[in-house]
Amino acid sequence: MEYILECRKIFKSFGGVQALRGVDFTLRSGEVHALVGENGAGKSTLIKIISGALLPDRGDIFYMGQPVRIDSPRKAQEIGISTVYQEPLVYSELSVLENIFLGREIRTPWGNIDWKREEEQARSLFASLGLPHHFLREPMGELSVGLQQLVLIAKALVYEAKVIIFDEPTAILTEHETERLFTIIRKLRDQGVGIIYISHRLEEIFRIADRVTVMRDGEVRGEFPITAVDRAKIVELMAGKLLVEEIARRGVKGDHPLLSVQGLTRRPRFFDISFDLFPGEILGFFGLVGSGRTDVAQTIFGLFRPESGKVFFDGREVSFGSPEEAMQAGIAYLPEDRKVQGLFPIQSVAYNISVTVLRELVRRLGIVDVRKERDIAEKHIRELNIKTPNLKTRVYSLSGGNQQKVVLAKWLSVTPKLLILDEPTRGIDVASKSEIHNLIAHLADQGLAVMMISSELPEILKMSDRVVVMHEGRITGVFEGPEKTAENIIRAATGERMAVAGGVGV
Amino acid sequence: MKRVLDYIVENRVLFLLVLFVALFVVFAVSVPGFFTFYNLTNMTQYGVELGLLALAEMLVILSGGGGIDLSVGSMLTIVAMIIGVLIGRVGLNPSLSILLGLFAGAGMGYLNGVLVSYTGILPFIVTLASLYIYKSLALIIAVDPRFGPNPMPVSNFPESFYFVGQYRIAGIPFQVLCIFIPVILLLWLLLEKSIFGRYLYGVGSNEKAALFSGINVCRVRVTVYTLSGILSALSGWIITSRIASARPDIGTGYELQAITIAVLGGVSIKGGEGSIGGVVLGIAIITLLYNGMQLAGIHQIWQLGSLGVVLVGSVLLNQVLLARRKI
Amino acid sequence: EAKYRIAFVPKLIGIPYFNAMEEGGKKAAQDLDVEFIYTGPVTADVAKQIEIIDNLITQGVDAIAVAPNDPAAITPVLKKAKEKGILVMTSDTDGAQDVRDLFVNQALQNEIGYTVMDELAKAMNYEGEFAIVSCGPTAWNLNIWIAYELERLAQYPKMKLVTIRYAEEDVQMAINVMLDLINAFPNLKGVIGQCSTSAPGVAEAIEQAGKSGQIVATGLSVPSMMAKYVKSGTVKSFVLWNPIDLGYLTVWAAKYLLDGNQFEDGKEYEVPGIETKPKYIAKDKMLVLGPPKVFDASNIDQYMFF
Amino acid sequence: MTNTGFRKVLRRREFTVLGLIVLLVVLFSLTTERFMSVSNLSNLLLQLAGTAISAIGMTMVIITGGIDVSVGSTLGMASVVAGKLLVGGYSPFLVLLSALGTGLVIGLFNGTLIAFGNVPPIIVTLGMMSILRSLMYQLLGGRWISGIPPAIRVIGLGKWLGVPISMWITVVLIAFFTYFLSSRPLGRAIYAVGNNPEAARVSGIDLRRTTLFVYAVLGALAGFAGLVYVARTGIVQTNTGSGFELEVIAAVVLGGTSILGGRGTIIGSLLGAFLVGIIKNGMVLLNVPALSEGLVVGVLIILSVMIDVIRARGERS
Ligand SMILES: Nc1ncnc2c1ncn2[C@@H]1O[C@H](COP(=O)(O)OP(=O)(O)OP(=O)(O)O)[C@@H](O)[C@H]1O
Ligand SMILES: Nc1ncnc2c1ncn2[C@@H]1O[C@H](COP(=O)(O)OP(=O)(O)OP(=O)(O)O)[C@@H](O)[C@H]1O
Ligand SMILES: [Mg+2]
Ligand SMILES: [Mg+2]
Repeated sequence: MEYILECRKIFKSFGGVQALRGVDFTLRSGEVHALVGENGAGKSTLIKIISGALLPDRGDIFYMGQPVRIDSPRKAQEIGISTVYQEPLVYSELSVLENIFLGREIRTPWGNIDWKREEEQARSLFASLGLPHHFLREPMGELSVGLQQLVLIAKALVYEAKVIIFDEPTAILTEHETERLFTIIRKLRDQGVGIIYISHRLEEIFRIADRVTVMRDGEVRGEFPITAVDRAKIVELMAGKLLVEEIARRGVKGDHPLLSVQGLTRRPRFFDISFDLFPGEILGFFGLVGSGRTDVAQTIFGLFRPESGKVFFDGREVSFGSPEEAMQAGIAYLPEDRKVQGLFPIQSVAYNISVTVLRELVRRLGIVDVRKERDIAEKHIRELNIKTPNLKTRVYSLSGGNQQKVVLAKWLSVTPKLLILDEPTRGIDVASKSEIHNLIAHLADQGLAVMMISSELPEILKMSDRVVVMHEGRITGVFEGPEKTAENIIRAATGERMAVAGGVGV
Repeated sequence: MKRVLDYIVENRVLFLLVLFVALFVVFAVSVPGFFTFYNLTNMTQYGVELGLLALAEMLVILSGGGGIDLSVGSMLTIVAMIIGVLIGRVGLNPSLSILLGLFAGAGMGYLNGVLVSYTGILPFIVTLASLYIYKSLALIIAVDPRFGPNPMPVSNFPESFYFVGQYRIAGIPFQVLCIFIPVILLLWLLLEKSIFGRYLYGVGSNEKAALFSGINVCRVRVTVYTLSGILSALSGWIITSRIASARPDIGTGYELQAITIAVLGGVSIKGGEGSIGGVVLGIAIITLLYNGMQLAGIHQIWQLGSLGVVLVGSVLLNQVLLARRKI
Repeated sequence: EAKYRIAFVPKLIGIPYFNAMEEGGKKAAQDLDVEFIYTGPVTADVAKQIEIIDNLITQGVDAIAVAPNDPAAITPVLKKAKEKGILVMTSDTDGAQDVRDLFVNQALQNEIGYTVMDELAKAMNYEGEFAIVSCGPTAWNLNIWIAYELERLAQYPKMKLVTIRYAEEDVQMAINVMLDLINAFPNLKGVIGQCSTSAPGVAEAIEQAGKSGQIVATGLSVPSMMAKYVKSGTVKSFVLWNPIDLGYLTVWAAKYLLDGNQFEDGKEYEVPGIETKPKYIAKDKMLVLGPPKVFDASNIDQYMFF
Repeated sequence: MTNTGFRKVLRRREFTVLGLIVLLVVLFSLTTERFMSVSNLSNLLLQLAGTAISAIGMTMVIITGGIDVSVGSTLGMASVVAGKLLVGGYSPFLVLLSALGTGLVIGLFNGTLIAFGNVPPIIVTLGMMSILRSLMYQLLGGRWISGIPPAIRVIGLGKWLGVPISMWITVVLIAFFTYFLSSRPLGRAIYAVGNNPEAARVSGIDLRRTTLFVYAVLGALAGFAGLVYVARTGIVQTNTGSGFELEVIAAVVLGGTSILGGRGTIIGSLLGAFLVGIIKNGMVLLNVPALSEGLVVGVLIILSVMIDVIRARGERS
């Protein structure tokens, strides 16, 4: 038996969309097999089929040499396939502990749930992941998306699986957590587990994978040992073209800041935050998951009231009571959690893109100009290369990356003075990402002020004029010019005291 | 052919349309007296009052967040009583009384809306409480001292008051032609064409995302509950005029029927999904069924049961066909 | 020639009282060779009743008799029926006098209220506190009877009404309400169960609370439900009429008028199928079945069939 | 830990309702002499048993994000079946089984259509309600059942240690299902399904089985409540149980179960039932005019949830 898992000629279509066209895929025990491809290539669809969440139209799956029919997630779990899905699937009302164990509880001899042993097991697991575990009994909904993702990763590891699938586990994680994850993946690999790893961060692929399969338009475009390819080759196979990605931010500074934050505090999330942001500037915000960047941004956007501190915008002191007011003043905020805060999943693509600009499309008596609405949607679909069957398609049926593009489009279609981007390129493929970066840089060049929160260091380094680093709710460093190095930023992000943790460099 | 079938199954409105036509044909062929101009126009009046409530329910359910209005029946009742008491016992000018009644409806709906959106109490609880409160108030204002401590209906209206509920224009009941159809058209504009409609669907399908998109979620919700109050009030006015009597028990049990029609019409109880066409067809189907079965002389008891069967059966059929098509 | 089609629309279907009327109507239809249609709403809902009558008009029946849930509300549709040449009658409860051709009355309303009050007073020995447990707070004729009961109360100065409560058409609710009342008013001596569900309900509650003998119940209900409590003494007597006869009379009168006959004022008619001699009162266009009937231990066994 | 644990209890909806109940009890005991009497309290318990028993099942249904408006007619149907068999002289045990069985079959039917047919719960159960009412009319033919033999009536009227037997049964059922919901995998799955069906599906929970289960349990419990009804009133009417559904749902929702699913407890529902029951009882004792009963109940409902809202506000600032 050479392969633990073998997929042969898998086909899958959704209505008119052919998502998979005869995909072959294999996985050995004790290897990390990376799966890459542009947004909508069919990666998630493939792993959903392997994990029993979807049924293929045609094709065979062999598991440990035997043909199997994985017709439910339960079946997949029973035979030893564990999955971390791209979209975090959580029970927000239930405790973290239950999120981990529901469906596969540890039981007492009486058949009751053995909370004690579950908690013990979860604790030791979290400890080995280097995660805090004081929140095991807290409702899952109170955790940030990043933490939720870590919990879901832990969940996949609870059971001794033979195959573990990670669908973009790191899209929302910082280098720090990513590093921990890699340590675990290597350990699992050495224990003989087969791992499928999907990511758009190609650097990661080169660090962790043994083999890589490139997909495009529902087909496999190539499969190589990792040593046999380079970045350029993969990008070319994925996107069908070569990429030029060079942006040099030189650091702009005006006379008057557009946004000036002074001593902003909202315990226990953040303390004494002060910074200036100038028109035309891209101000990067870096920090570990939970460092409070999102809270700062959302407070500026009027979602929370600060306890103390002042915000000056456009020369006036402001205190927005709601996002509506902030938007009217000229601030737009792209939220980090696209599923919960960004998308209207059951509405159409066109709707999702145009909803933020409807006020400008109104003709008379509140009647919307449908033609203009459609034009705006079409323009953004083209610009961001969103893969969708048509304008009326409901957003939930798009691939993860394309959903993210829709959220982005929604915020790029407004013309604010300040654009706050919270993890804007989460889950977006390399080619599109570089186009989006160009777009943002272009907007900044035209005078837009951008506050860009990202957990991806290369993105921060590449895009920002200046970088603000946060750690546990405080600003621990502002870097520009030659100071703006990975070393400095990471040191500030981990709280100065800790030296650079083993191998966290890029 | 298969594509056409697929399309019908997928699109709830079309499916309901087919169902409607099928029922219509069956009744037209088999029930004497059904397929006459008189009957077809006459029966429309019976869909109006419940229909307005179903439309109200549609708006509220669309707004999501567990949106539901259990108080529509009670609002109808209390508005009927207000109009009745003002005209019949106080002797106020009918037009003024009606106006006051409609204002009262709007006010009560507004109150529901404010409680729902600014306190975060679930609509179910808010409107359950107002169901009790409005109903009780209706009984209290209906008390007629001439009959001891008992609530009594009011029925001494001037002839002009019956115009809405009992007159016809070209054979078509006035309330259908001059109130129901215009209301439907207005709501259609509101939902399909206006910015408010866009916002409503947004709030209903993802409240958080709506908030982040700069939509004033509270204002949208308050508006739909207020509209629900107004529609219920209209319904209360029409029914009072039609039956020539303002009764403190008239709207009892209407809320569940209204919700059912909205859901039958394809409005998702989770919010953000559903169209006015579906709900209007839902109303049409229920009205048709009652009329057809009664003319066919089917016993009331069986009518009740068959209504249940049709209700569940039609949705089930739709779902089963949908599921079969997916495989 | 086709048979006459005579329809009767009760306030609601599925309760023993109107079932009994249906039975009488059917019997009459058989005896008189007419077609009898019995249809009504499943709850006492006037809007539904109107819709049903409207559809009967569409069907083109010859006569419609109705027990209106709301006399005023039913008027427009009855007017419409009359315009279509249909014989329009009310039975059990009256409608607007000018639209109906005849009202078949079980007994005069004031007499019903007075009789109930008298029976209660007798059972309570003309003194003490009592309560009324009615059904829907909006039931038109119940409220009228209550009004007459209260009018009659003036004759019994030592009796005092403590409260009126409502229990819908639900025996269990009547039991609950009565149990609470027994607790709330320790000096309670009597109770009127105003309708056919609340009367047995209050009697049941008195027995469950062990107050039989201390509190007496009376009211309006059917013998089959009340017999148990009459036998145990909780109920000394209660009031009603014979609804089977009322149903019979309704159909008989319809046929009589359809045949082109006229009633004469003050005349008592001999109707073959029923036990009383109905009397016609011309100024009210009303045919009265007879005085309200009082049921007690002496006669209840004869009437157990309804 | 214990401190925050305690604080968490205080913050719960159940606690608010309990507090309100205590307040009302004190209020009514001070203003009326009869409220605290044995006979009044035992009445209160007798009146609430049926609601409380059905509320157990309704809580589970609502936690899954569903609703069942056919409980009233399920109760009615079961009491028709039980009543007919009792009058026919069948053994009480057989009657018990058939009442439970009737409810169970109805519940299974509802559950099947909802879980396997994907029909919205409100449509299924509303349809079921009309169908059952129709069947009840047919079975009874408009005649009511009376003359229930005394043997069975002990379930409805009997007492043990001064507390009605029906309440003892309720207590046992509540204890069992509370344990079930908090400690059994299937119990937790009910919460999972209500909270996030898609997540539940991929974590290997059988959505359909879980859905079917809750409706079946509710059906059976409503069937049992039907038997209690017959035992208590001794009469079965055609409209037995109409309006009961709203009473049960109100109790559940007042007790803190979210109509959106995923959250709630059975104890809360019991407290919710008591809250409404005590308010109604108190109003008779205080002789508040019957017509304003709804006014008082409604205002108190709003007040009771307002307390939660205000407390949540206070905590945040
Ligand atoms: N439920 C669905 N209904 C309709 N189409 C779907 C559905 N799920 C996926 N698709 C379509 O299938 C195609 C492949 O999607 P998939 O999610 O597998 O892409 P992906 O490779 O994971 O992309 P990404 O990198 O953006 O996550 C896309 O075109 C998508 O629109
Ligand atoms: N360590 C933590 N434990 C519990 N809850 C947390 C934690 N970190 C964040 N949260 C919750 O997540 C929400 C998002 O806050 P925050 O901005 O701090 O997280 P984040 O988005 O992960 O931060 P960042 O954007 O810096 O990565 C907060 O409201 C907070 O309640
Ligand atoms: Mg994907
Ligand atoms: Mg963040």
